[in-house]
Amino acid sequence: MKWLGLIATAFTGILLLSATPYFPSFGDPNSPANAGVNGGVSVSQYYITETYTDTKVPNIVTAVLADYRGYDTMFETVVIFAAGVAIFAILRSFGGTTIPSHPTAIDTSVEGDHQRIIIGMTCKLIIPVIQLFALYVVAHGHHSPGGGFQGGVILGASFILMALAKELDTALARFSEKRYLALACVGIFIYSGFGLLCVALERNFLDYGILHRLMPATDEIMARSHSMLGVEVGVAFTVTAIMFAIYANLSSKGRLEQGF
Amino acid sequence: MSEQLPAILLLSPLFGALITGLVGMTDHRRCFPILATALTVSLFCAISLLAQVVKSGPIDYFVGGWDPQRVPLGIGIQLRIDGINALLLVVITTVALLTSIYSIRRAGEENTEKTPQFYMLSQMLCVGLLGITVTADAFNLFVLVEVSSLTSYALVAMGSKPRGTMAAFNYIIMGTIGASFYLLGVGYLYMKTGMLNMAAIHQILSDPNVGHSPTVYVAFILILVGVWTKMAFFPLYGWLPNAYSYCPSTTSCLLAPLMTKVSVYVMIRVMLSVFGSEWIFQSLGWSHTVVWLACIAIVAGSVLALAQVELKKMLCYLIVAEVGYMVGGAWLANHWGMVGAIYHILSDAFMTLCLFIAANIFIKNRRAERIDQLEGLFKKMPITTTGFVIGALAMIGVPPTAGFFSKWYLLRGGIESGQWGYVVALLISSLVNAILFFRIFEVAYFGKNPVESHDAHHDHEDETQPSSVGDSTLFSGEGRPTTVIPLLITAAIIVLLGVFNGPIVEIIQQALDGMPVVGAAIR
Amino acid sequence: MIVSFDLVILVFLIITAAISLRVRDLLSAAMILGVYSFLICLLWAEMGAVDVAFTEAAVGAGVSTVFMIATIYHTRRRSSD
Amino acid sequence: MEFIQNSVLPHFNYWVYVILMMIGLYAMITKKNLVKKLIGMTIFQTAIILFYVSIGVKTGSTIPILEHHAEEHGEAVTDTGGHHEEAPGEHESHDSIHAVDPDHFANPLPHVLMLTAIVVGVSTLGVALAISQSIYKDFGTLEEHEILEKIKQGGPGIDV
Amino acid sequence: MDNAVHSSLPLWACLASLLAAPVIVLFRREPSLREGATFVSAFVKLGLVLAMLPIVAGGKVIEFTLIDGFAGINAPIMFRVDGLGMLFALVASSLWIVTSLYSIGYMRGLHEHSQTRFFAFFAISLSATLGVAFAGNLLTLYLFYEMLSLATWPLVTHHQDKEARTGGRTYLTYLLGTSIGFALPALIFTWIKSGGDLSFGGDAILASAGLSHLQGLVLLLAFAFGFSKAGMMPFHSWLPGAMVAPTPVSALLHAVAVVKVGVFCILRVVTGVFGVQLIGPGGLDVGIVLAWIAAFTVIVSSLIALSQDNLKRRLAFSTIGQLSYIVLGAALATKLSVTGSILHIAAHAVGKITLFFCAGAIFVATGKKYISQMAGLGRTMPITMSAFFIGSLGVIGLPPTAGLISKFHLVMGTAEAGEKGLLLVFLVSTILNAAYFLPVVYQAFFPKAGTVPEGTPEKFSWSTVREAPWACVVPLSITALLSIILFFGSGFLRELVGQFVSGLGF
Repeated sequence: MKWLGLIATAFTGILLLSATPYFPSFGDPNSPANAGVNGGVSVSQYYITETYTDTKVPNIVTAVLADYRGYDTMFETVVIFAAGVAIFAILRSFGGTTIPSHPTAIDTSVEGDHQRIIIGMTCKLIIPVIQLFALYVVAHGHHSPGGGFQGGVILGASFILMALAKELDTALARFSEKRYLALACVGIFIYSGFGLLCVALERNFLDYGILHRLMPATDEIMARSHSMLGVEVGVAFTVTAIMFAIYANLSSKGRLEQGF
Repeated sequence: MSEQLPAILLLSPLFGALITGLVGMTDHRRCFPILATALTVSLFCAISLLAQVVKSGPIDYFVGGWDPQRVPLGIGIQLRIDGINALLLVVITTVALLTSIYSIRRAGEENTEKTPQFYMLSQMLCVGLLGITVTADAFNLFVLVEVSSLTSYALVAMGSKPRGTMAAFNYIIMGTIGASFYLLGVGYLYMKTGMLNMAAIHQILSDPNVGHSPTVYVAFILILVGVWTKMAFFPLYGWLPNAYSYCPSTTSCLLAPLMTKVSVYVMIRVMLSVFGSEWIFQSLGWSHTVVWLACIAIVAGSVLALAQVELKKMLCYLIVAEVGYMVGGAWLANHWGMVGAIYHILSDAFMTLCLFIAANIFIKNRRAERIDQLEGLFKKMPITTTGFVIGALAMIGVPPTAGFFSKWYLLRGGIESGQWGYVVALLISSLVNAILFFRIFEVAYFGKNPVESHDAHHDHEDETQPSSVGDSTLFSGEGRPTTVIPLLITAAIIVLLGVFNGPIVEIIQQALDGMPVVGAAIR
Repeated sequence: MIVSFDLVILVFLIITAAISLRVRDLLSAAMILGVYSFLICLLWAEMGAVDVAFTEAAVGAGVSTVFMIATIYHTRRRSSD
Repeated sequence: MEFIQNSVLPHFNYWVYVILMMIGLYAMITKKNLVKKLIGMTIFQTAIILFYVSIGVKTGSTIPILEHHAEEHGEAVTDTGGHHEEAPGEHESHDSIHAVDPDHFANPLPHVLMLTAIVVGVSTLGVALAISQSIYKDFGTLEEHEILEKIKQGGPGIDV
Repeated sequence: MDNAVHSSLPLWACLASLLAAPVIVLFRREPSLREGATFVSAFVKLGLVLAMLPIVAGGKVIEFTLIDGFAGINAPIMFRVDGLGMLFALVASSLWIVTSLYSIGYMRGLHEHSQTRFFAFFAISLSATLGVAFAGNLLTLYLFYEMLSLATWPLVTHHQDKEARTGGRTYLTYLLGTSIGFALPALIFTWIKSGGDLSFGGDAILASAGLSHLQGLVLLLAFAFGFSKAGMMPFHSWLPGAMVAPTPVSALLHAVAVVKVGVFCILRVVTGVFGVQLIGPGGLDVGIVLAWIAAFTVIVSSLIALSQDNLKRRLAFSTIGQLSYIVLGAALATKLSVTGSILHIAAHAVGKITLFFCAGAIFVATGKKYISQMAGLGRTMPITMSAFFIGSLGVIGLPPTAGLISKFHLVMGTAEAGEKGLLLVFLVSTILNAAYFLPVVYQAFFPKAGTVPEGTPEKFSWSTVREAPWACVVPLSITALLSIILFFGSGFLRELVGQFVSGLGF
């Protein structure tokens, strides 16, 4: 196996390296990817120059992510959702042996309790800030780095932190299994719902422009911008829920009680 | 509304999955109606798309309204439905629907608490597969491949068999390598062309300055190896047999017919609409090498199948051989080879489904995992075995089943391109299939240890009295109607697909007119 | 883009990747993988890919390390290779 | 030396990505511990992401966010709300767009793609970790050779 | 085609027995009704075939396209009834009636198991046979050919014991192996060479395809070995292997359906695919190779038959030899030899079925399988042994049986082709035929002292007659008579065949 692996790896490596000299130079602004082939249309140049006209969103990445390639992003969210469902399907075990609800393995000592208190207090202080920041990241994705994914992961991480600092049950009390699974579904519902609304208004799927009919005082361009925020929120819901779901299942072997 | 069908096609199972997630959590019995509705809507969409395509040519759908009239091509994501993938859509939805009927009670038995999750995953798998089939964007294809892969990892790992989980892990590793290679290949293409839309890439690659760059060659190799890993082409097949034979039966019915076939379609799609057959067959000139690889795959798959004692394992190795058929056919570098490969995708999906359903019924009802445990099945389960026999005959290639005609087209392609090795491999594999399945028929018909001499039983069953196989006992060994009916429908489809292969091949040819297969330049 | 910065990070990337695969203690390996993720996140930020860097920081260095540790906690910490 | 100058230096990022990727691939194929395999997988995937991001780099460019640029033209981008001076707003932004120099910003497309890839990566990792936990439950080990040994022997609950 | 009549009669003739199969299964508890269904469908079938006879005899062909959808293959599933097909269908459907009668007697006499299955698959096999007879193109022919192979497998392995299993294995291995391995590629090659045309109507498919000599030879041999039901050496051993089947099945295999389908296919290939001009010396001159292979088979199989003590095995090897006559005649591709070949299908069918019925009747009545045990049998089973004698005459080709007519044509055809060596083969093989059949008859009626088994009466008298059940004896008498009738009434058959042969363009 070792030799086979080495040969396969070496072979692949040589193959990849053999093409490297023919690459455009690193950082070349005129490479085909950056500037198109032989002065033809370049997708990326279009994005840089026209995004603002099309969508009024300054963060090009967000605009491309949620509008131009919004279809990709929707399925990316579906991938996350699928991962959540998958982990539930693989790991979740119901009933079975119930473990005593108090941790015995790690910290019964007084010293442990002290640590717990310190960690607990710190987290109490820090978690609201993290969550606030997460919401900011989601909401401000149009203007600064960030968006639904990043915000969602951070929000999910705040719950993970809660579970780490106290106990899984504490976090689950706030964000129970039913809730997070529902939230994950709702997230994708929001995303695809935006798309479906467009279909209902006789435009193509995810063609947000038409939604200006439903949004007061917006034109097509602003409708795109607002809808992007909407789908980002949807993404954030799903990501938050699933990140926590994955953690909750992994840390408790799928029992969802008394994780570490 | 009819121009929105491509979106509805995909959204229907997606919403089905979400609603299952919300509603099914509390009541497991509501899962199946949701699934059936979602898939029926999808099937309806697929059929009407096919009708539209046949009537008025390929359909282009631009998600987000970024169509080339407004913006340059490739800004948004394009979906493209031509005759070939319209057919595939119908096949995917039909197979999924049939499997869902099969799973009505099986899913509940196999994953008692996780029935809704099973249904959600299988619907998302359909979303992924349908999406792969319709998309015309190289990167979007990767995302959808991941949707289908992740769900299939989970579906494989859901089973209670320890070996199944281990197989799922190997599947994840191989699947990730495959998908990553594909992604890397797309990256190489993007680096050279600046485009992700398949048609746009194709246009740029037709410029020899770009098309003959080593980067593009490496990109092609990467994509090819990636897709081959996903479809279990011969040296990269290692993950498949365990994953498909130790997973829950409903999963195997869903994955075995669809996953590899869709991967083969991806290869064909990449070959025809991204690189173009001219580039592949004329400037690359590897068709001989790949066809030889395919021959090895066919022969190796058949021989390995011959060595198996477990029924499902044997079927899995047959899939490996069948993949060889399709890869070889697609690389024969002529029209008929391609037609044969595409037609084989369709027919093989149903053949595999038929055999897997039957095998699963055998395993469930008679605990017969090994071939030698199948004794006397013809008597005990006549209907199920009939279905099995039809699937097996199709696999062997007996007319008028679909398997015969796909082999016919493939052979024609092989003879026309002078790839005699491929022709011989195909015939050998047909013969091996015949041996394989008649070995099973024999066991099922005679029993394991037949009576020594035929004088012994002349009196053991007097026909003047009611035969031992009376009405009351005839069907008692059968599986449930929900498992037998899909089997019979599949068997009927196999025959119908064979008998009426004309219109289907016509559609395929019509679609290939748009992207003709140009043969190799020098022979 | 600062080439020297780039180069330094790239060298460190290779080192951390190699170490995290060499170390037999899986917990350390996971931690070093976190370092690796963080380094690569720096690299991307420096390349102008702020969104990717942000995501990698949150996902790669953060959440996936936690996932990995959660698994290691419930399985075995020692690895044979 | 010349080789290095012509082939390696202009592409050093690509060389490093290949090295990282091969490290990951080698680990995925040869490591016996399943978690180690997954670490290899993570490295493998990040290497590909590194490759993509490298494509989009332009010397002398900045991050692909137009904010400061729009402000130059006096159009507050944050002013997205219900103001309905559509025509002038449109006009304004048009002016500003024409001033956008594509070379001034990094290529955003690879970034978008890689966001997706990162997310896919973490999803795969999560599922893989879940499967390894379930393997540990069944086999009591995460070492591949030990698992194969147990499968061969056919321990309790493992059908051969 | 101007002389084509469109009618769905061929389809119904073909379906008559297929539709009977479910009815047979339905009546599995009522043996009488079940066998009634067999008979009804057999008569319906014969009636339908006879209804087509006047049209075909009038020099027309009946065409019917069942499925016109195989766009890619450009070959519909279609029926086309011409003189050759008609003759074969006539033989098959009329002998089915007799065989049904006989099998009822045989199966009931031996209390065989699974009779329902037996009759059902018997009916399906007949459908496939008629499908082959009426096939309007090569694809349809191949389709029904394969269907026949599969439908007869349960019949061959009827006993479901070890021997049957081995026999069944050999049977399928040879038949499927050769048809997939040789016939299918040959079929596709033909299709490509002819530009997608596979139909038998009009000119021969490959008449203007511009084959080279080598291509033609390989293709012809691929077809001849591919349709291995014709029993050409070296792909003959399935036939003796299949002797494990009950006797009615052997009769079906040897006389009605299977082997005749094989030679029929070869005749079709020669006349319809290549065309007699192409086969003969005027064309590619490939027929002669096939003719010599057939001649080799004739001699060798006759020699083997001579050494067999098991009556059924002896008959089996005799069949192999006789089939090769037909192939030989076809391969020579002269007007007389092709006529002789076609006539020999009928003549041999009638003769060989008689012989098998006799063998079966002997087994039912006495349980004897070996020739050495049969001395003096004429005293107890005079009717059977007389029929056996007539059957032997038919196979050897002596008057007053139909065998003479066909053999005469064959010999004349060979002479016409000027192949002196092959004439010698005919001479030698006829002597060998006589040598392996006549001693059986002689022994039965005039046993040498000491060879007679115990229990055989010293002298013949009606009181000692212990014949098989009437259901066995009647059919064999009928077929024996038929053999004689065909001799005297051969004019009609010759006319039918002549119609067909004259259309081949000699």
